[in-house]
Amino acid sequence: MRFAVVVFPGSNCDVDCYRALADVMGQEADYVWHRETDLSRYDCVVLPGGFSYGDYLRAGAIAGQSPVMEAVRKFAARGGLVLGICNGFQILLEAGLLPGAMRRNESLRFECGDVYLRVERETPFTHSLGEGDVLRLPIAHAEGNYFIEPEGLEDLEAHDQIVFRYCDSRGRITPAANPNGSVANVAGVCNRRGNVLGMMPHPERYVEAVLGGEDGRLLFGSAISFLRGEERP
Amino acid sequence: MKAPWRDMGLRDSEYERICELLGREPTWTELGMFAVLWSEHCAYKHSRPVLKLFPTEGPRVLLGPGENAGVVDIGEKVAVAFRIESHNHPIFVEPYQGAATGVGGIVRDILALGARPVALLDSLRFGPLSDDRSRYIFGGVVSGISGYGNCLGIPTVGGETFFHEAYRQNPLCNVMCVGLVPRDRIRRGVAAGVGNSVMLIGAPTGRDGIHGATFASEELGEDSESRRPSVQVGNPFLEKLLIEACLELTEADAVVGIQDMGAAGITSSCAETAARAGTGVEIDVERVPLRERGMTPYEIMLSESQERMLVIVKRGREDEVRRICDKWGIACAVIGRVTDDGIFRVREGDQVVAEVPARALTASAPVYEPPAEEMPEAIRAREADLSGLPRPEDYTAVLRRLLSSPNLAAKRWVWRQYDFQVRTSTVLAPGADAAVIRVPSTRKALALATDANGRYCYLRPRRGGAIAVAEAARNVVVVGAEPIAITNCLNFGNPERPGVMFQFRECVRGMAEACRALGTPVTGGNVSFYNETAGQNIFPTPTVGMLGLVEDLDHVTRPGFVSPGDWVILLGRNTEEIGASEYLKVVHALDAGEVPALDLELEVRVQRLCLEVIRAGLVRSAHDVSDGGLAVTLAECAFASPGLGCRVSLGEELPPEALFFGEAQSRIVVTASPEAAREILDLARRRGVPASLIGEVTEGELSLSAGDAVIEARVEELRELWEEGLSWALS
Amino acid sequence: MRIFRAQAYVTLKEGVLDPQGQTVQGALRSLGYAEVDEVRIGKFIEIKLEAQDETSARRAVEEMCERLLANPVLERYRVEIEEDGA
Amino acid sequence: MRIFRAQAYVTLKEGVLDPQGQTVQGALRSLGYAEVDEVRIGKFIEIKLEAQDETSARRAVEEMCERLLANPVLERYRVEIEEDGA
Ligand SMILES: Nc1ncnc2c1ncn2[C@@H]1O[C@H](COP(=O)(O)OP(=O)(O)O)[C@@H](O)[C@H]1O
Ligand SMILES: [Mg+2]
Repeated sequence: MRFAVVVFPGSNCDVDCYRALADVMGQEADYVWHRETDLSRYDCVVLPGGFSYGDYLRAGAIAGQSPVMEAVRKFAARGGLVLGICNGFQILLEAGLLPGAMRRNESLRFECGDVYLRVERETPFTHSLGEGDVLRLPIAHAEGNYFIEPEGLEDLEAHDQIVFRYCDSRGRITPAANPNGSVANVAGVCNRRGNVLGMMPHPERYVEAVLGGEDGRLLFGSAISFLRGEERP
Repeated sequence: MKAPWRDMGLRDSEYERICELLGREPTWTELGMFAVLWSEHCAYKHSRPVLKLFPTEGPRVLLGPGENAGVVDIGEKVAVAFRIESHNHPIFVEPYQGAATGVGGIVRDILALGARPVALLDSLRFGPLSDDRSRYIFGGVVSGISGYGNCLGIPTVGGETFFHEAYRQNPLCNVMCVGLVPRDRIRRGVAAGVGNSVMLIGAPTGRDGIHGATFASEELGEDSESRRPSVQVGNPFLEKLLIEACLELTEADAVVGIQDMGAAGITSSCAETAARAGTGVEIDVERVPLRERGMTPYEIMLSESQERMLVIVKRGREDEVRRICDKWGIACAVIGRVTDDGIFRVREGDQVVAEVPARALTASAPVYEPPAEEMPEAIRAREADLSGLPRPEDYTAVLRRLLSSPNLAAKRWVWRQYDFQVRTSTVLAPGADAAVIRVPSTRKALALATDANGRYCYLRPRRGGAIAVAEAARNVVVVGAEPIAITNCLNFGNPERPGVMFQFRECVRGMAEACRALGTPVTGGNVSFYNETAGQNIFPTPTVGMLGLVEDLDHVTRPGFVSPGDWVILLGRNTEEIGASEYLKVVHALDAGEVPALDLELEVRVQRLCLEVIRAGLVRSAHDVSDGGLAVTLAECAFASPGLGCRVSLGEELPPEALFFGEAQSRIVVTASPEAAREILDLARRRGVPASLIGEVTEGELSLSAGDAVIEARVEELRELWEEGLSWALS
Repeated sequence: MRIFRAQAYVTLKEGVLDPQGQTVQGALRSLGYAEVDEVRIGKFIEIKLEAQDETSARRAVEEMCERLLANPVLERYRVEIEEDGA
Repeated sequence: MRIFRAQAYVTLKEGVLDPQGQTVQGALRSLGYAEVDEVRIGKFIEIKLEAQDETSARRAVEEMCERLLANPVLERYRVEIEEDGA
């Protein structure tokens, strides 16, 4: 499969995503500059984490307006897989490709550390996982406090768009497991069609045991398996 | 105006020397240039003779002191560039920006060598958290490092955080940066090749950070408010772009030299590159991109605007540089050229505003060797009679108090704010004795730690300096690395005071001795003097930045216990030393007593043995004994492994408080399976290293005994005190 | 063309929790300002721009707010304009 | 006691670098707003508080700015007050 890793000025997890996809998962991957307008040769587009445009004004706001986002919109409309991680998620929100917005973490501090996520539904990125599965992945963000108005939340739930929620190690959704104050412990959401996913935790960081975990492979593996047309396990 | 040089911080004798060197009186701009480059910060006037004591050579050293950063060879065609630098004064004025720009500055030093910055560490000292202002500075500094470092995508993987009254008016912020560079791509800050272009890239120049005193003068003249110098504000986004652009530039063969711009901006970077290459440089201030209107040549030359680099480019190939800068959206301009006359000439259009030999600026500052004499109060504190101190009644209660005290409590509150995983290379994150960063495409890894104990250095500077090096080395050894080189940041008070000069000289002497014994040359560093307010000087704080090399990722060892039934072995020996300890501070509010002895020969043997048994695969966990003593060390081993504790017995020959809380040096706790433990003990005997079986790993409880004295508690209960201690102190 | 100075005030919408404001409120109270009932923190963006007249300057700045300066999910904005040097 | 609403505008001092403003200016230009000459970004703090009268409300808020809301080495501030419900 062929992956595009989009590079915005200020992206800093681009290299990590590339390594995870190319070196660990053995896929073809290219860096794609933020001015690119054609993504048609890819199977999946990854918007990596980092601080695009310094996160000035609001995280992801300026990058959300960059030329490549038009291409991402078209790519998604045709059913291509789009994964926004951390800053990439913020960019998808700012570009209006996903509903909601991010506020500063409730602690007002940057938070780096492991969280547990419960898989809430099937998407191409959770293709090989089951509902209720629990993953351990790291977060690293200052603006990951997901917000949406109550009606919006109802709508998200009605359309089953919440893909991951923060939970404890046993999969229970508790306030203590919420690292940033996100509404309803939301850690990741998708569009109605399910092909565009935004998530705050970093799967690309846990793809090798030596780095502290391997649960990230399950996500990338799912996308690859989905793209290959394999059955869900 | 009378003697304007005095307002710029120059002595009359220094002014005379400048006149002599030039054969005339300096122009206003020249005077400003001399004033900054001959400042203590840039010229090391009080420290140079003492710094000569450091060993600086070794088989791995590729570039030593004098360059933007030290560079050592780690094999497989890879070199490591690393350096530590202070930003102490700025954080007192503006904690967030002061710390942020401190990160920015040291990163550019590493960049100047063509290295990719891969890790940051921060060594911090503040006043007590009971003090409002200290709390404010602490919070601001941590978020400044977080805000700037995280944005750059460089993981902050380690450091130290220490609170003490001695730092109330002079908090310290030392930041270390480590970079990787292919051996054959190392760059230097040289203005080589007559006729080549001098280019300035990055941020436009503004009035940031120009020495305040000089602005009071008439020559600067008319309007006021808009000309006042301002605090430097960092732009991490621009720095990130600058990093990427510079790394692309180092690949371009059009680039001859790269130099960062730190203190004294254009003046120091041009003078240094010319002096290193033995050339001259001529620039035109009218070609410098400016952020503010109406800047004088003086201001342009002295501006310390952040996020700028100087690049020396082969003549006619400037477009290659422009193309790369354009791609990353950063400004660049040709501001001058390399000449052959050794002169640093500054023009403003047709007019020459400064014309001085480059070496006069960089290498001709006077050197001072003021008198040094030990402070009587330090002697008194060291010799204080501690024999009458009451014995604790409840040792468990003492341990609880120690674990939740800000200096011994977990620093998670700090490092949770740092992105310590970006670049997916962090094998050991903050929380271990040293951080471990893997080296891509090899089995190797770097182990990194910073260390300094201001109280030790205050009470007995020479030993304190040696211990800083020894402890930093021990910290990298226990994670499975060989200590290979150090950088250092020497934070002291006012060197014109004999007591401070004594501390300085003795600390350096002690560090040098330890470096020789441990085989870790000093590849660079930084001196920060004048950490003095209202006659109150800081504790002498020589921060050591240690670089260790892990030969194989399989050797990486963690502090946490691994499995119940494992044996707990102490390498090194317990002694009756309680002086200068955190225990005395927390329980008796004393900064007093004799500093623990350091036998360098024993230290080396303990470390070698530890590394040997780790590499042989015999060790399950390893942790060195430091602040808080053996009880705190064992508790930390338990905290690092949910569910486990230990049962340890320390004999009855020594007083329990010394056994539990004394900070005797050269000790390491390792655990191993019983069979492996026997081998370790056997090897220790053969190598002549004291080692003893002190207990075993258990489940759930921490149980320590020294004769009749016991410490007994559930690990989970202690863990909470330790994890939350810092947050409690903050709220 | 004339030169205008626009002020865009971007604030959180009514009903959106403002953790930063709350923290500042807490800090003010602990400094002894018990009289403080509520604190909300917003952004204040000053834009210097050229335009034909005030109406078109306002229109341009409002459009900038819609497109970039404010996020409608969370925030609302208000624009003030004055002519430079006026 | 009466209730007042204070607005504190905290902006960077003249000459202090405003990376955020610069970057936003660049973004606005690349969105096609070539007419934008300068962008500076500051904070806008709304405080609801009780006080005897307007003068003492103003005095309190100015003091809060000095002590907490603004850092005088980088920023300056301006306070506006109005009575609530007035
Ligand atoms: N300011 C800081 N930044 C990052 N990590 C820190 C900081 N302060 C402490 N740490 C981490 O906390 C752990 C304990 O620090 P410390 O008690 O100084 O260790 P040691 O006694 O082994 O030298 C280390 O892993 C250290 O890197
Ligand atoms: Mg240690």
